[in-house]
Amino acid sequence: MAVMQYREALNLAMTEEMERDDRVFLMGEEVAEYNGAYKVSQGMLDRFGPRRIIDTPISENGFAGIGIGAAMVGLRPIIEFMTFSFSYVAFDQLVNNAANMRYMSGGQFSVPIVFRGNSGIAGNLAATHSHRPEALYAHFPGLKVMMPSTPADAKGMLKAAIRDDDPVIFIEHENLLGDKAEVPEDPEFLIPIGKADVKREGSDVTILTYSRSVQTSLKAAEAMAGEGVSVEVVDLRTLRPLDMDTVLSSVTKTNRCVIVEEDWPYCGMGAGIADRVYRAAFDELDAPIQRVTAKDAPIPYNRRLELDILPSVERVVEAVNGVLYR
Amino acid sequence: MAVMQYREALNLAMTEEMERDDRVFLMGEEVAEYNGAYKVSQGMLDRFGPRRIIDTPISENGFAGIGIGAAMVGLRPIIEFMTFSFSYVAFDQLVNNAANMRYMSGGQFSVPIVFRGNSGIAGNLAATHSHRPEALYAHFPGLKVMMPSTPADAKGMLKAAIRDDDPVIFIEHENLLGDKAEVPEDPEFLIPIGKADVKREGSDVTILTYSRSVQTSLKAAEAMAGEGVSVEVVDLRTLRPLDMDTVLSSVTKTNRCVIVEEDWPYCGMGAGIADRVYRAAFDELDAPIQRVTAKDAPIPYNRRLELDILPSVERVVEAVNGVLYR
Amino acid sequence: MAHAQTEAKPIVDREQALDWLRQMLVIRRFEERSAMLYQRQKIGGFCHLYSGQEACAVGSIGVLREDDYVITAYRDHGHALARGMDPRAGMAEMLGKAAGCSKGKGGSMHFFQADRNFMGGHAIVGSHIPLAAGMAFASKYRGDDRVTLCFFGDGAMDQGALHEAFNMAGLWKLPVIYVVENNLMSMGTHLHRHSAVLDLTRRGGPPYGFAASVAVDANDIEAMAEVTLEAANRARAGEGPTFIEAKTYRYRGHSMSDPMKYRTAEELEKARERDPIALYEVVLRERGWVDDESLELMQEEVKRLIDEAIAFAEEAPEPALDQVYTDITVSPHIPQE
Amino acid sequence: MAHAQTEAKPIVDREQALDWLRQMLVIRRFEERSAMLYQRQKIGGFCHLYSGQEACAVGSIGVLREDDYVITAYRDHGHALARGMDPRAGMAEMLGKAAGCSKGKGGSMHFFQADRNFMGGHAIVGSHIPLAAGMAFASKYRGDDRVTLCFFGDGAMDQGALHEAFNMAGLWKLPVIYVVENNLMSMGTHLHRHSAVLDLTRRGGPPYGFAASVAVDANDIEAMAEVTLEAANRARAGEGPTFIEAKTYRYRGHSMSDPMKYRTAEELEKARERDPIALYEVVLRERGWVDDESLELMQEEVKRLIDEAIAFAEEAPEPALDQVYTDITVSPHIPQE
Ligand SMILES: Cc1ncc(C[n+]2csc(CCOP(=O)(O)OP(=O)(O)O)c2C)c(N)n1
Ligand SMILES: Cc1ncc(C[n+]2csc(CCOP(=O)(O)OP(=O)(O)O)c2C)c(N)n1
Ligand SMILES: [Mg+2]
Ligand SMILES: [Mg+2]
Repeated sequence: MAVMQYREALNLAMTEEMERDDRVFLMGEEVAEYNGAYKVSQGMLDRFGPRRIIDTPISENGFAGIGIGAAMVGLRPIIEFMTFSFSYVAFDQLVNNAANMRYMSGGQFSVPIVFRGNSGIAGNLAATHSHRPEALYAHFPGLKVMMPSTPADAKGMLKAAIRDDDPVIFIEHENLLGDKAEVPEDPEFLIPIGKADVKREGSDVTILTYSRSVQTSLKAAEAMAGEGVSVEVVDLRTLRPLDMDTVLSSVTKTNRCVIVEEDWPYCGMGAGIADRVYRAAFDELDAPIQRVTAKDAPIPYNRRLELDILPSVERVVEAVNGVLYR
Repeated sequence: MAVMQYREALNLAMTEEMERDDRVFLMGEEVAEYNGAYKVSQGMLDRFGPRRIIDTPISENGFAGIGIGAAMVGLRPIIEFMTFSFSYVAFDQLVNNAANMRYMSGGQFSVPIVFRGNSGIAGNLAATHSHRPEALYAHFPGLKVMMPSTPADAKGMLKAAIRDDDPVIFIEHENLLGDKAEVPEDPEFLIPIGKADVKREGSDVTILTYSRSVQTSLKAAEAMAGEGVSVEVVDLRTLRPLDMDTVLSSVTKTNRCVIVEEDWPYCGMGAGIADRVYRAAFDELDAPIQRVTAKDAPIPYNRRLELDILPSVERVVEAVNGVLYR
Repeated sequence: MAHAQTEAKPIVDREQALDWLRQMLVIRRFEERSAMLYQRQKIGGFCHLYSGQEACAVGSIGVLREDDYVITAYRDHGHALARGMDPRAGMAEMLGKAAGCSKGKGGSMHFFQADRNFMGGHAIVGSHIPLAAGMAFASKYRGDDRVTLCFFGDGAMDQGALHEAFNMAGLWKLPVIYVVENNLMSMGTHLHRHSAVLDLTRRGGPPYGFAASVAVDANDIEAMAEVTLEAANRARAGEGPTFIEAKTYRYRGHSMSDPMKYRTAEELEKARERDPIALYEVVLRERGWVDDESLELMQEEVKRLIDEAIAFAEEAPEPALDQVYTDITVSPHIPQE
Repeated sequence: MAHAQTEAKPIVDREQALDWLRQMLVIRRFEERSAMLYQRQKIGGFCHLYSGQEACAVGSIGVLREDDYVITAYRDHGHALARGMDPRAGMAEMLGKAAGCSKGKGGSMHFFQADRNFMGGHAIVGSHIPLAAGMAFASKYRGDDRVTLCFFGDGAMDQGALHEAFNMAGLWKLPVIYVVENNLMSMGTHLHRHSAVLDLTRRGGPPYGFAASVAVDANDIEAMAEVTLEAANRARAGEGPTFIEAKTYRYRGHSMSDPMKYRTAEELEKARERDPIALYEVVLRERGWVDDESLELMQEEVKRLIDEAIAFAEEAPEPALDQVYTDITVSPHIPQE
């Protein structure tokens, strides 16, 4: 175990996988000479050279497609979006070429690629730079979607994503990049795709959450513990495919469920999850699922407005009380 | 009243609004000299000339942006996507520039624009040409999303969309274009944005649906009537903002709800709607909401596989029986 | 423009030339029979025929190595057949059968054949142009000397994806050959109504630092072959991409539903006078490589081949319903329902 | 390249020249004080300073009419101020205040001012380039003779949106002027590492049939003004778009977080020797239009203006929380929660 930042854990995951497999390379804007806009690829150019750490022009649609083409012929690209907000100019490549290639070719071509980068409502970035695209991508069969909340998960999940033979949308959170915690150094430490993690056990209420909202939820759980309410916090980690086993065993234990996320409320991730929980465990639920989300508005620059939009510990506590009818 | 096709109703809506307001124009691929890839704009070039009916290169991102720029300075563009599957190469323009312009400018610029075209699983078009983008767009505050199911609705809704001062995503269905029915000729016949329509009254089960699935649902309702089950079919028509009043008054009457759509099951439209119904009417529901959707797979070319993916009357009947525990 | 065909000294031997002629005939017949099957609703969806453009695919693919990559847009039957696809697999795909080249999941617009490095049929205009750069990137990354040959239409010149991929291909000197099959029409829109500049060699190569940007009379199969071979040599030598404007013409409508109101019968007839197959027959006759009898034999052989392909496709079984959920991901697909 | 500044016969009168000089000083000071406010965390998010590039905005916007449209990317303070935005409204926006030019909702990257036809500040690279074509389209549609002036960086040359918009602008001869402010850097990436071709006038105009494609030394404000005026005249005369490569340099990092490791102190110092403000002061001195005293007065005036703007912004109230849900749509927004 070593203590490191989330960004360092991501770096380590990529570094280890690149040491292990020459087919893996990293491509994106400012990943090489600048050492990454968010310093996730710090030092990687020095280590691997410009053949494998590749700076691109501002051409997301183009280099996303270049990655997919390279993956079709057997390389294993990691494509960094400086932030996932910029993936919207590459949307076609992700949802058509990455998602459908295997199907359309009758199984002849696979696309072992990782698209990664941060996202989220990160602080005064305003509407165009604060997108949370997870639900959009989770919508598409053919893609896998992962979002780590801790440094250890960041490492183990990214390694699993790189080793996976299918396209993985791997979404980090800008505000988690500096978080520090213990991370296993074992180069075979992998967190399988599709496995959720109970980050805190509890018996009264289940919180389903992911990414930064895990931290918010853990704080709320801690606060509720003081009031004698035992909250279980399930970090979903992979959003497609969803770990329904872990979700349902928690919900059928607590009979009450809150979903916490930074996504918008309507047709987003939480709605997608709530619907599945209801259908699978309707009779086990003692209250309707409550949701804590970003408010249904574009994201403003002003910090105060932005904070008002974001899920807060208070709003999570309120929702937990809500499902307990307290 | 006149009997006309859905495509003719769309044509009439555009024609009337263009006669009424010189700021309205139609732009897109093959809308002018070809008279529309699906003949929706048949005859409009002859009537309005090349100043107002404008053929474009295959540059969706470009001409979507041109429409938005023109709308910012007071024109009222109708931008046709040959099919909405092609809107994914213009995704950034729709979800950033159309959706956020008013907010980011503090209310100074509005974007009175209609993006329209057909979509859906239309018959052997395979994965890239069968997208159903409604949930993706409904996700974004700042956009409105409409999907008509009948010729009369097509006319009244499109006219309302054109007169609206905000960006409207107006999604037709390829397989409805040839449907014929009565359409009001009154040039002031408008169907307001945000108003659902009870297409068939019933008392035992509510079906919430839209676009082509309204027709499938009506057939299922008819079949169930023979068995003594009274099904109410609510055509949502506008998906953002959703007409929660109509939805809830039906669901609280029947206490049972099925959602029928062509979208994928996960994080799609139906999940977004189900979640809202549960939260607003949990205690009124006698059974979990059942959903009939496209299966969770890319859309195949083969017709038999494609039909298997599509919601069928049989699957709707099964779901209705499901919520009735029959 | 490259040299006129009749003056050419052959860049192929007799056997190769006959094979190319036969391939063009195969494509032509495959297309014309497909049109009939479409009318009979055996084929569905969008179907874009290649008739008239055969020399583009056959001449250029004909000079490649087996390990090179070929990729194209939705008007893809010709390229697949030129790359050696068995017409049975192609026809079975048109009919949506499990024995099709994409197991009936791709259809007319999405032909694939991995074992011939035929990288698809792609239906979103422009979307495959970055993929081609990616395959070329992989060759450079690996240090092999394969090239990637990428076809698209004049309409695709206007897509942003092309611009982005071209800039990176030029910047990184990727071993890729981009061939625009300029048939002057983007669906119903003539070139002068969709492209600000009519000489596509000015749009294709120069803004992106390509090694070369050339136009060729693509009805002249050997001219097409020659410019492609030169481009492949440049690419293998590390000189970077070439842009080829292949001037061609399609006889059919854009897709099966196109009534072609935008052209006159005279225009079409005039174009047919320079039919690439007929022109090549003349050349080969002059060289003494074919005569009436051998041509007749070849026609018969081609007819039989396509008849067999159709019979095969019609008899082939439909995919089983459980195929809906296969081939989505390499790991088992878990439906999120 | 246009003529060198010192040889120029003035294209402006004294009053105009002094106003341009003052505008450049205002922008420079606005930026330098913003940097300090950013360090003190009064300003948040991404903040891209314009110092060094002032002559681009002031010289080009300076020759427009009031009813013309101006649009730019996220490095937008300079263009907004050159278009006549009150520094108080700009500074209040930087601080996220309700009195800001975008009510505190847009921030540094999204300045807007409708009543000056300042069409924004746009933060997705390349995304506003089609919008500019749309505004120009509207002028043509209406038959008025307004022009649209659109700025972007050299990095935006590589976005597909540019390619698509340029082709339509050229095809339809739209009255738009596209100015690439080539400061040689796309964030940390030097031009030769992101663009296959270094002479941007070869990428900008010729592939798209523009009326003209010219490079200009954009440290020379009157040269910048001259090429823009010529472009505006062409646009108003219906001759179509002009592409202007404005060769410039930014003194600051890409955004506030950029340590600028990609350049040396010497490079920066050398660039500062051709500072657009200093150069113009020399010119105006030679013309006898300014002297030490008047320059000092002007500096004082500018200092006061920016001090006032900051005081105004700091004292201005935060937006009320209910502002989260306003300005989303023209019709009342119904949260879908
Ligand atoms: C992004 C996108 N927009 C529109 C279409 C519809 N479409 C398919 S082919 C085509 C015309 C393409 O013309 P061209 O590139 O010249 O190729 P050709 O058909 O002549 O071979 C159009 C508009 C599409 N498939 N993808
Ligand atoms: C689509 C997109 N990709 C990436 C970014 C991040 N980004 C913002 S500015 C920039 C560099 C732009 O350089 P240039 O266009 O030369 O303008 P300059 O900053 O020099 O004014 C990058 C990469 C973005 N905002 N949008
Ligand atoms: Mg064409
Ligand atoms: Mg720059």
